[in-house]
Amino acid sequence: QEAATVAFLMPDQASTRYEEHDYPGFKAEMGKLCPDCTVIYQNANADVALQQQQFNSVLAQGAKVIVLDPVDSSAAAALVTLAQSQGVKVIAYDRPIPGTPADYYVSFDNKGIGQAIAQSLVDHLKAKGVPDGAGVLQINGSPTDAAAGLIRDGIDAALDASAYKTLAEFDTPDWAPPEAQQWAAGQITRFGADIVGVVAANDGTGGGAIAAFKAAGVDPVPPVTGNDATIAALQLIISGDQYNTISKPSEIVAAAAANVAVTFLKGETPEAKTTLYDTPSELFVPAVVTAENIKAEIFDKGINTPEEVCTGEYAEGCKALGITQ
Amino acid sequence: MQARERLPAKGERILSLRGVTKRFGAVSALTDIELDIHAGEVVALVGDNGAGKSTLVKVLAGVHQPTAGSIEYMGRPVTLDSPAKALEMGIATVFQDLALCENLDVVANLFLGHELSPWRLDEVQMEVRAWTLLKELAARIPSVREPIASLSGGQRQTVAIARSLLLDPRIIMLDEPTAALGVAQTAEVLNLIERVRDRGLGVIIISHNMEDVRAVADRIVVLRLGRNNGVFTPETSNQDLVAAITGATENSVSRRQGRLAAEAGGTTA
Amino acid sequence: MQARERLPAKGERILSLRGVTKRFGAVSALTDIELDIHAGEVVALVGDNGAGKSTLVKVLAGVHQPTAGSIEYMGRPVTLDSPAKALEMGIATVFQDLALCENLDVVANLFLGHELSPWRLDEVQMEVRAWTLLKELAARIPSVREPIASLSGGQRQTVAIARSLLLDPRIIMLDEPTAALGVAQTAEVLNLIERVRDRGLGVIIISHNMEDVRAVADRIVVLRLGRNNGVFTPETSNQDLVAAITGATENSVSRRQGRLAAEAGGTTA
Amino acid sequence: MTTDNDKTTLDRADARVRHDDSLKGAIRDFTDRLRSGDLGMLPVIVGLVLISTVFSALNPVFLAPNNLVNLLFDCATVGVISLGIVCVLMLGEIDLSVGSMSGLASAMIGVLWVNAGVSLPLAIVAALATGAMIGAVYATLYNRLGMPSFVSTLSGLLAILGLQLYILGPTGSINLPFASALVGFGQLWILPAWLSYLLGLLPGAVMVWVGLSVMRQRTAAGLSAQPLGRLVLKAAALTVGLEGAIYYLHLGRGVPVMFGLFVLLAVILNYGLTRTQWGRSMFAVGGNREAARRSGINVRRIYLSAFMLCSTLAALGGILSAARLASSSQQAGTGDVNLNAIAAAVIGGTSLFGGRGSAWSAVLGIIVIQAISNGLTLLNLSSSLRYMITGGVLAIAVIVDSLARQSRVSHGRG
Amino acid sequence: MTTDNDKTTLDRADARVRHDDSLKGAIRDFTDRLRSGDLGMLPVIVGLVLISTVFSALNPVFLAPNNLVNLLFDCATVGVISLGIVCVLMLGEIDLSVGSMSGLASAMIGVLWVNAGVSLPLAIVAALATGAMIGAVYATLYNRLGMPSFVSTLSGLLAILGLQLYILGPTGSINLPFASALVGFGQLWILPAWLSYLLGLLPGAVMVWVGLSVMRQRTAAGLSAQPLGRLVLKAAALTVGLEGAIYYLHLGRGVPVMFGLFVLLAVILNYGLTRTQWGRSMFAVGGNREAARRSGINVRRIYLSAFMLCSTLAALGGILSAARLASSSQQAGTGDVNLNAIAAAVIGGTSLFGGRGSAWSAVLGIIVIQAISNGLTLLNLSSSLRYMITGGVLAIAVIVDSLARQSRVSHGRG
Ligand SMILES: Nc1ncnc2c1ncn2[C@@H]1O[C@H](COP(=O)(O)OP(=O)(O)OP(=O)(O)O)[C@@H](O)[C@H]1O
Ligand SMILES: Nc1ncnc2c1ncn2[C@@H]1O[C@H](COP(=O)(O)OP(=O)(O)OP(=O)(O)O)[C@@H](O)[C@H]1O
Ligand SMILES: [Mg+2]
Ligand SMILES: [Mg+2]
Repeated sequence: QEAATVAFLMPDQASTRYEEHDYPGFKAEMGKLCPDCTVIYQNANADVALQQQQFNSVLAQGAKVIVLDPVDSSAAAALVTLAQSQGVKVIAYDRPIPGTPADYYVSFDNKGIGQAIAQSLVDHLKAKGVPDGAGVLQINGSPTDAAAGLIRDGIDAALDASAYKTLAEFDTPDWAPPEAQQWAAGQITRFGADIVGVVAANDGTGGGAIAAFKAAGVDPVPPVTGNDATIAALQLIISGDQYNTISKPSEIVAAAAANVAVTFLKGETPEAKTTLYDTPSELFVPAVVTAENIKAEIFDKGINTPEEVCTGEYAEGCKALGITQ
Repeated sequence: MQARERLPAKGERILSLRGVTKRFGAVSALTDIELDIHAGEVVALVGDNGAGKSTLVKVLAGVHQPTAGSIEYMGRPVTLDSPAKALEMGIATVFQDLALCENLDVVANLFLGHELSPWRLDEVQMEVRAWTLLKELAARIPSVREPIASLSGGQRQTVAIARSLLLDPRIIMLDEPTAALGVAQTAEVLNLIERVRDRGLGVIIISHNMEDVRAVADRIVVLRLGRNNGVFTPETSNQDLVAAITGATENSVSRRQGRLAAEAGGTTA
Repeated sequence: MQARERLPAKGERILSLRGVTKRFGAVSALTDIELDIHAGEVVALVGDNGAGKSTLVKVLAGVHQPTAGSIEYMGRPVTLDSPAKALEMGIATVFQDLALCENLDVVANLFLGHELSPWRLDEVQMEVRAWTLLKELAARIPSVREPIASLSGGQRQTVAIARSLLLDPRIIMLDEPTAALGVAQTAEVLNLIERVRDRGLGVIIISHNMEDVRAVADRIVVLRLGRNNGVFTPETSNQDLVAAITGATENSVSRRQGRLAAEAGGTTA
Repeated sequence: MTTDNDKTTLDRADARVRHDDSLKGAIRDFTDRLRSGDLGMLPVIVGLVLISTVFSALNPVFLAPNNLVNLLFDCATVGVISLGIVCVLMLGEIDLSVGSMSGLASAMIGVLWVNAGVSLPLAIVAALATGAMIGAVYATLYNRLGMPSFVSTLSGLLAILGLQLYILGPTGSINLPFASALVGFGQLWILPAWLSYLLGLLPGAVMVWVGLSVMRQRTAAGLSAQPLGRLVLKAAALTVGLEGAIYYLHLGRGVPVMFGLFVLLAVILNYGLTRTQWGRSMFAVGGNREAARRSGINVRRIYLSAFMLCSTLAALGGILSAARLASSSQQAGTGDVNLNAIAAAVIGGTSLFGGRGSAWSAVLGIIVIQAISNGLTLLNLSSSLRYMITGGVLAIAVIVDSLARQSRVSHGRG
Repeated sequence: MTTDNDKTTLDRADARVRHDDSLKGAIRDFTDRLRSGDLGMLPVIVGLVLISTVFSALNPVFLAPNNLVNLLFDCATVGVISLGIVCVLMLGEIDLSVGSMSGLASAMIGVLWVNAGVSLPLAIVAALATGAMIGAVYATLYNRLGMPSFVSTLSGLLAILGLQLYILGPTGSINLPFASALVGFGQLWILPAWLSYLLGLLPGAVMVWVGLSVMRQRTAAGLSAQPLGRLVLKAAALTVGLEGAIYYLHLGRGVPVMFGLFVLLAVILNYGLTRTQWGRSMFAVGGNREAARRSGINVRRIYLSAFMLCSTLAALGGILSAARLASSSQQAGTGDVNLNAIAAAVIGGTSLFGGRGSAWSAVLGIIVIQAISNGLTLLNLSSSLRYMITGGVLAIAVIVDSLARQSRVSHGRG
């Protein structure tokens, strides 16, 4: 395979996954499939205009394939059009681009993620015998973040179908955990023991909610969801403070994207596993992680090592769950 | 505006204050001030430091609103609620603190608010007028394109005086106009005051220099602790004037003179 | 600091300037200035507006750095690179623009930079000293707890003068100290200058009032357009002095006097 | 001075000033100040009362003791940052990087203490020292190069954020142990009831004590003194108010230690600003830099102290917020922290142009901001409405103050 | 005035001032200004050149014509907002809500034009009118209630963001049709080569023409005039520079029409600020509000004009960014827009304290900011490094200017 330039454009810093998993995964796979190719990585810090700037700049640098995780799914349509007019292939990554079909789409499904964490919580509550009609809090992501909107739609879908009601709902500005904490603290004084669970859209906001319960002296903390499987969240799951998170070993998707990119570089058309928004797509199903399956999903699969997670006070919990070095 | 149209006849009363009072919180800066200004007359306002002279001028310039009292201008009661209104009515003022914009150059300050051709400033014309005006006042300003911030105290004062002349006023109020001026510039300003008076304008001049006051004033109004303290003529002796200002015949000035005289006597003796 | 320790003997040369030059961009404000100050002597610095008097004072106060030239203080060459240094060496200054903090009250301004008991300000002591000092200068200030912004021009000037006395200086420079002062306050400041001189301090006073200058000065130094233009004694006639200041015997002052004399002659004739 | 009346004290010789020491005089004095708008913090307090009334009408939980306790916890973190902001605003400068700085400090605690096993006090000292150092850099850029603080701290904002992300590295966020003293301090610790009641007595007692000693000194020095009655009345009112508030909070969990720390810092800063040479110099430099320089004040050192204090307090705020959240995360210090910290100071009455301000402005301002945000939390609102209402309420809270100040200007106090 | 020399012109009578009209004089004049730091925009340009050199050394693509064309596209949107910011900064005020305002305008275009089917010009007018209205509200709050603009625009920031989210509704973002003129304008339209070369000639021509007429008037009025040679030299240098730049850009796609609009607006604002009574009043009010009021300037009207202009330009910037993105979204106007717009003006040399500034400061400032951001996108950096480097480079870009200004202060120009 001859040398070519491939760009990998990520949307934000809200979680570390892009720099810690997606990009390294993509780069590693590219290195295997096309050792001479150059990979350009950019992150748009949740700024649409900056992403456009980055997109233009990788075009100027002669990228032949662009893997794009759009900050704003609809605004990205313009970028796809621009690239395709210059014969450059665009692979939509993580978030779809509904307006203009990209050349390919690989992703975990954000709406699916929202639905999965909420459903897992609902099932857990049912299993615990929480009566129908009890209330949960819903902490969404940033009101100006499209991905947060998708997760919220998923959560809504699952909760609406359940027997539990949403007591109150909050769009966390900038996904900031302190904001989530402050809001949750207010709801705790407001609803007290009526809160049987919290659906939080990511691990950061979930952590904020947990801190609020701890601060209010609520013990035990009601089940709180998360998403992203950050180490901090895994630790909280091990210590029993958080109920679940979503493991998105982004390396899988990143590797798939690299495969598709190299296929494009060879001038071939990659095979479509499914079609979404008129785009040939490949979707991966993420796994919900709870204390029951954390060992199997995280440690046995080698996504994280016990050394990373079972530090200090969490060593005890790890042992209890049978996680060993 | 209408008041502006008519040029008052010489000797006509232009401005008259009745019972004007101004309080700043607990401090009464002016109490029941009465004052009349006639066309073609120079009224000197004198008084000790903090007597309320500048406050009175600011009330007439529309800078401060009086707490009580009434003002009549050309026979009609008026409220001077903004400096713009006072200027429009023909009351021009040179403030003690000059009120110049330090970031603007001399020309810009001179014409501020009254620029020639507002939509396409005529810088050349303005500069020419600036130079001629300043020359008339014997100012020694190196360049009219330097910001005011770089001028000396006297140069700034000259600019402020020149500005008040540009507006073609009916009354001109000068608050210690010669305080920072050199001897030559002071002479020119005194000349100017006389010229202006002869053109039929009313002039209010505030000064601590009794010699200058006596040289140009037709009437000398004394303020003391914010109240009227008598009206004098230029013929009044210095001693009486100082006594009215300080409120006592035995005062710092007379004591100093007495001491100097005694010392002189002592050395000659 | 060391220079401060020794009180200079009366008549000893405290300060001497040689070839001091100061340029602001294209403008030369001072050119080759020579000046000596002795202990127990009052030197008056006079000159036209913009002659460079204030610039010279600012150079000595450490506000401006001279472009060229050397300064000797108590016989030792010094660089005055900050106002703090000049103050420390015992050079106190009353600036023409006063340099007061308008947001602070009178007491705070008086003691600024030299507060009593820095870690637990002794407001009562400071207030008492403020009142006594101001009373000495015949100031009529309603309250020393009002911000400077609410004081009249003369009141501010009194505060600035009072401040310079607090520092127990060796040399005191007064840039037009009486410009805004009333007659009584002016008399007190002149008294003060004489007292200070008698205590063996060097005094530099700038003024446009030839009468005051003659009353207190031992020597009169004239600046013109930034250059030395002669040294005179108080006995010099007014006319010669004005001629030296304006650079010509035929000047605004003489013309005005001539005109007034002619008019007076005309009316009597 | 022929009109001197020997019976009057030194400071009451002027006939133009009205003095009145009776109770009626006090009332007239007050209405006078009311009319001239010279009311200090009163308008902000009125704004606060207004907000509280509306919110508690909409949802009574707002005034529930425990909700107020939460409010105080939340005030402390950003409030501490805002205290530092008061110092730089006082000089007419700004620090845009306090948010990042607090984030960096929070990250340092996580990395040093939890990950690297450094002892907690050492980690805290390291974080504070970093803050002080960064402040010193800003001051140097300002003093030596004359770089506007807006630009240098904007650069700092970015660079420090980068540093925060860098040291947090791949983990992204670090949990602080819930059982630790730090987290306890940030989430749980409450002053014992007897101590908080005792502390509540302190201000009134100090007021009377200091007031009496000043009174004695003034009379001895021949100056007029505040009448005893008024002093005692004020102190009594203050004490009753404070003790009432403490009683009410103790119906819930009580007074957070963290809030106590915040108030303590505000008291210290207030003392520094009003009663020391340093504070006097701060006001002077902020009011007229050149005049301050000519008075012999070391202006550069003043800037240095203000920038260092600001960054250090920002670091402390970061540590507190890490304690409050029980985690050091990438998001710490992002979002509204900057704007809230600056806005708190401004709302409380510190001028952006320098020369006017007080430590209490930060305390009041942050309470206003947090009260709005807390009050809205208790209502079910969509984000769009929440934003609109926050904007509106903020404006209303400040309008009261603006009106008062407006009247001061028209009374000639600029 | 006995020393008058009749051969000299009116403005050259003073012996203390050195004048020199020869070429050697021009050079000495320049070195003089170099030493005294009175260099206007030169230091920023030097900073820009420095940045460009480094970036193009690291990645030659930086100077590729098409990359520069992209840079110009990106400059236009925030640049237009920054022009408005210059107006409020000039008065010593601030508008923190320009980001939200641009977001609201962008949302209005989407909702009115695409969703509600209103005609495009009408939608644009509606957005601009909303901007003007909001500016008028700020001005009224300032003029009538004396509310600090920091607080009123902070309230505005939140309220307008809420409005933006509200009118966009749950969809969150709306695509603008690619084929439309608006999107073409924002993404594709390039000035025809002949036109851009012609426009490149214009500044030089105007300079000579105006210069000659002023010269004639001045000589007629007895004032000294700039020597012809220097004028022609300046104009020639300017023209050669511009035409060269245009030629280089035409090696790529060419000069964006949108950038042309931005420059046109800057030219108009520059004319307004420097050559009209309004502009003079802006400087006066910013420099000394009270002096301006006493000169009879209607200070309130000046504030009104500045706030309205600022919000309206922010709305225009929002429309441009919608065009550039071909979408109206919830994210529009969030993030760094506010800080970038304000920073651009400040970096270009507009003072935050009022009374000093120019329209060109926005142009230069935004080019610096975008060059840094564009240059960094060409390097493969992790986010943490990117932040750190952005901060560092920003500081370096401004240090040049600060050094120059510092020297001006030490030369006594405050
Ligand atoms: N804005 C203000 N706020 C409070 N007090 C003020 C204000 N302006 C003036 N005063 C007070 O009013 C009194 C009169 O001040 P004013 O400036 O009129 O004096 P003046 O006669 O001009 O004195 P001078 O000869 O020193 O200029 C002073 O005692 C001053 O303290
Ligand atoms: N910072 C500065 N920048 C540029 N020029 C200055 C600056 N300061 C003073 N000058 C110029 O230097 C000259 C001397 O000014 P200076 O203030 O010393 O005059 P002065 O003798 O004190 O006059 P006055 O009697 O009016 O106070 C003036 O022409 C002034 O324009
Ligand atoms: Mg006065
Ligand atoms: Mg002077």
